[in-house]
Amino acid sequence: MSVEEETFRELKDVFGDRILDFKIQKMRVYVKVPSDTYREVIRYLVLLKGIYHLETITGTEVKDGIEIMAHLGTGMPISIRTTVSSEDPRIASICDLIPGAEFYEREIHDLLGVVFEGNPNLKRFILSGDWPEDVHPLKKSFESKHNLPLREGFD
Amino acid sequence: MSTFDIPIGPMHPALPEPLLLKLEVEGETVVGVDFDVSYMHRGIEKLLEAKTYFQGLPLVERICGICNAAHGLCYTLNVEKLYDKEIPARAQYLRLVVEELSRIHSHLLWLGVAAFEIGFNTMFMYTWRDREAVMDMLESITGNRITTEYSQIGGVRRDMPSNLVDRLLKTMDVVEERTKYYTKVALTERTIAKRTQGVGYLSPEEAKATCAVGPVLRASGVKNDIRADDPYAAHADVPFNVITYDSCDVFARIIVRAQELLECVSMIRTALRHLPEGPFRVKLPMKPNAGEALTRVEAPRGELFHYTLSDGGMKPYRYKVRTPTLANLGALRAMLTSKGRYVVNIGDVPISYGSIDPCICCTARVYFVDSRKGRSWVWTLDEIRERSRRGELLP
Amino acid sequence: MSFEQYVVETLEAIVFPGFIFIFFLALFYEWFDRKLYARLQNRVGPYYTGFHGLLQPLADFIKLLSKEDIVPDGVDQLLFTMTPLFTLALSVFAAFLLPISSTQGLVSFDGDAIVSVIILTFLCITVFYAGISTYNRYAIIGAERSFLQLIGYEIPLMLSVVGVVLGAGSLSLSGIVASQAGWWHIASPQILGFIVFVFAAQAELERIPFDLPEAEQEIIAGWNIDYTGRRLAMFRLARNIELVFLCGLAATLFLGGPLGPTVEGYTQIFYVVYFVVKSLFVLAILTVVRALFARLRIDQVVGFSWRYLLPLAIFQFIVVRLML
Amino acid sequence: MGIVGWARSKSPWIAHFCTGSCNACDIEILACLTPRYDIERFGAVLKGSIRHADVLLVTGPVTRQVRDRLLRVYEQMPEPKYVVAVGTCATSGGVYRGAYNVYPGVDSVIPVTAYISGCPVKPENIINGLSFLLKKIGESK
Repeated sequence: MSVEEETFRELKDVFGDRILDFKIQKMRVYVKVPSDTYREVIRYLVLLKGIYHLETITGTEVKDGIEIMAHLGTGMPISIRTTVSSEDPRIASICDLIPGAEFYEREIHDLLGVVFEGNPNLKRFILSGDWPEDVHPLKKSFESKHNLPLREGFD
Repeated sequence: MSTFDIPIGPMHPALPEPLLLKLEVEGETVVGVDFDVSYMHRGIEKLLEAKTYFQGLPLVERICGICNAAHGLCYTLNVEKLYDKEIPARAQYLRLVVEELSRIHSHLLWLGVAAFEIGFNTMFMYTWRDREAVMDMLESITGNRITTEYSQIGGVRRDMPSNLVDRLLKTMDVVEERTKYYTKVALTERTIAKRTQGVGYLSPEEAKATCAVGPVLRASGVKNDIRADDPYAAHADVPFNVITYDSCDVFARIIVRAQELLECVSMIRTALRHLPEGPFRVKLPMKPNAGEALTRVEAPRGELFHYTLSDGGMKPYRYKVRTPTLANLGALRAMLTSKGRYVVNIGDVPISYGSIDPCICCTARVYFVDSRKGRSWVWTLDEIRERSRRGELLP
Repeated sequence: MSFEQYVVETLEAIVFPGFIFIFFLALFYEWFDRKLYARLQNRVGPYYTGFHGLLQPLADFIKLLSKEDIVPDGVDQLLFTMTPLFTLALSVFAAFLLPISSTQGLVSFDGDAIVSVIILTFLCITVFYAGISTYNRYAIIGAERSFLQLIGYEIPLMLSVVGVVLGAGSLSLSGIVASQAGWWHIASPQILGFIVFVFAAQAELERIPFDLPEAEQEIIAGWNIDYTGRRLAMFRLARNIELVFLCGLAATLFLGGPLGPTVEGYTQIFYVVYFVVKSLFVLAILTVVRALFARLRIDQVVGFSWRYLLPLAIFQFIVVRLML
Repeated sequence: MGIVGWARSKSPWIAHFCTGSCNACDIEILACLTPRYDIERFGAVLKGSIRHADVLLVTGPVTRQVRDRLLRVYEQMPEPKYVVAVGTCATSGGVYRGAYNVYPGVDSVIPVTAYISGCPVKPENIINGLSFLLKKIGESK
């Protein structure tokens, strides 16, 4: 029973069937949970297991919506992933548990349009000032070739 | 009171790593900070999705010009996880050598720029002169001074002949002797100590809460180094000790980075002594098998994170890169907000900002919001630095 | 005055120890300073203009003259145009006080030692007006800084000069030079005054340990941020002539000015040679100080002057008083 | 050539402006000041204020947000001014060409006199490019 199976076994006992599926690689554990228990799992890991370090939050547009994945832990990162519908992408924010999560959530909000409820200031973080509000570059629908008309020089 | 706005662009004689900080101010002390990093956004992740894995390496190396060996290494390790093929040991050792060399050049560069920042030009000239020896070695090993692209998917680009190994060992002696001199200068030089002790304080709890990484975390006494916790490349068999310092301020960060230089030198020496024989590269097919991979590397500025999701095609479905300085932004905010006894004067902003050795974007302006009086004004970083000297900070 | 004496006097004022000579001496001093500073930093310094870069300051000067002259709007026109002229005129007048080719300067009267120090204060005031007139945020800060710094080093500078005047027993530079015929002031306890003078000169010239009014990393170019073309050329020339003046003044007060063993027929030439060599020695000290230190904060500058320079100057003043 | 042409070609004061570059070219420009390359031999001095500079070294592809500042800086420079695009990114957008947030190179925003390519550009290249520029400045008067 390597370290990975052990940690996954603990998660399985606590959350039982709410863990939809999992994947174990060398020194890595991926756990898929429905979007409402995403915050609960992270609270469990942070408060009870004392994991303090959040690597980052990755946002990817998959077939059935937008997949949010939080990677926690220093020695052996545990990745908790959940999918959110792309029409109305809402998810609970984890800023109060881990203050460092604020920038990652704001970046995903900019690039993919996911709204994190509870994030203290969900303002624009990475896109330039005059970028239109509703265009999210990391979406597959956004073609980077015909991008927004860049203002021509020497005006 | 008219607002006090300086529309000055990101021009700066020293190497500015500009960042728009929005400081919330109560009178003299800073209570809140917000950041705007939009000036540097080049849309790299979108570009990576349009390139195949092999084409992506040059782009990934150019995310950050100073610590690009770390980016290249993290990218290749990440993609190799998709192939799950055995990478020759010699390649892992050579990767470690070039990664540590680029850490030496990055830390020496930071020591010089920090001295340049406080007007100590002679130290800037000396540190950068000695850094040239390291750059020559990087150039003769990898072919280019900075964007080396030494680690390829499947191994390394070139082998290291024995005469290069001897030259590298000789350079290491020079670097070691010079670093000891600079550590002595940093410790004994009164002006440096006077300007950095007690400034930019980051308690260990705050460092953990804001997910700080790298020297900033280790300078607050937290023992956390990816090379030790989750060893990659050849770090498992090359012993080194993690440097920590417990005074949690800008001075500690100088000491941590200086002593890390000595660790790099000893690591390179042990790696070169036990350099295994055998091939230095393995041919890998263009299409990796589907799956996802997550890799972390200890870049000079902190823990670098790469994640990729591949659907079996030549191009990545999604490639995520998180640079260490983005993680340290939270720590910078904790440093700059005053709590109870520890009061942050607006004057400490530039020095602590420089101490996380930022490397992201382009505008050094600070946007003040005086919550009590409801006034707001914008000052550039240099403005604050200067006003802090003069002690008079409110318009 | 007879006609040819009148011609000789104007020629002297314009050519020999006058403006032309001072102009080229100032350029030479800037070259010497840049070259030594580069050497201390293990660099080569200006090399390709003229022999070993000798004509580099001249090239900078001519290039600046030929640049476009921008007068940003919203600038106080009068001050913006007049301050470069004032600064240049003041520093040239100050240079005339120095005894270069004879034991007394071109303009020599009783009490010109005190006048020379007053001119230094005027130069600082013109720097202040130069900064204020451009209404540029950084220039205003630079100007305020130059005044704050003035408060710091002004009194010690005065005291060190007064110490020398007391020691020599005469208020005029020629008198001071005469009193040093046998024994240079530097050999006596006046050396404390020399140290104070060197640091005060470094602060007056706004060089590294005290270069806050023009701190490149902090306020980009300080008070001369908005000056271009001819104005900037005049400011730089004035700064160089001030460098000549301060080094010359230090040489005159403490190192016996143009005095030294001379061959009978060529006293004037030897005077000039001794003057230049001694002031280059002082310039070398200033450059070494510039290369060794980091920039101090403004509160540290004022603190340093009041905590170290002033007591040293007072102590030297008392010692000289007791020795009389 | 003339005395003014000689003076201009012998004392090119440099200002450096980073428009979104990955900092490799910026540190190579700074490396030119250090003892091994030392462009002060040619009389080149890194000036802080843009008003004092003749040659503007621009590194990096112009990102969307930084474009206005580049234009403003260019307009503030006194004549005769020369813009040098340092590095492949400044010449043609380099590796980031085609990104949704990046202009393809500096010449899409301001007129450029000299291009120094290389990624990152080596200090020797910068000095080589500079010497060509100085020859051009000298003859142009």
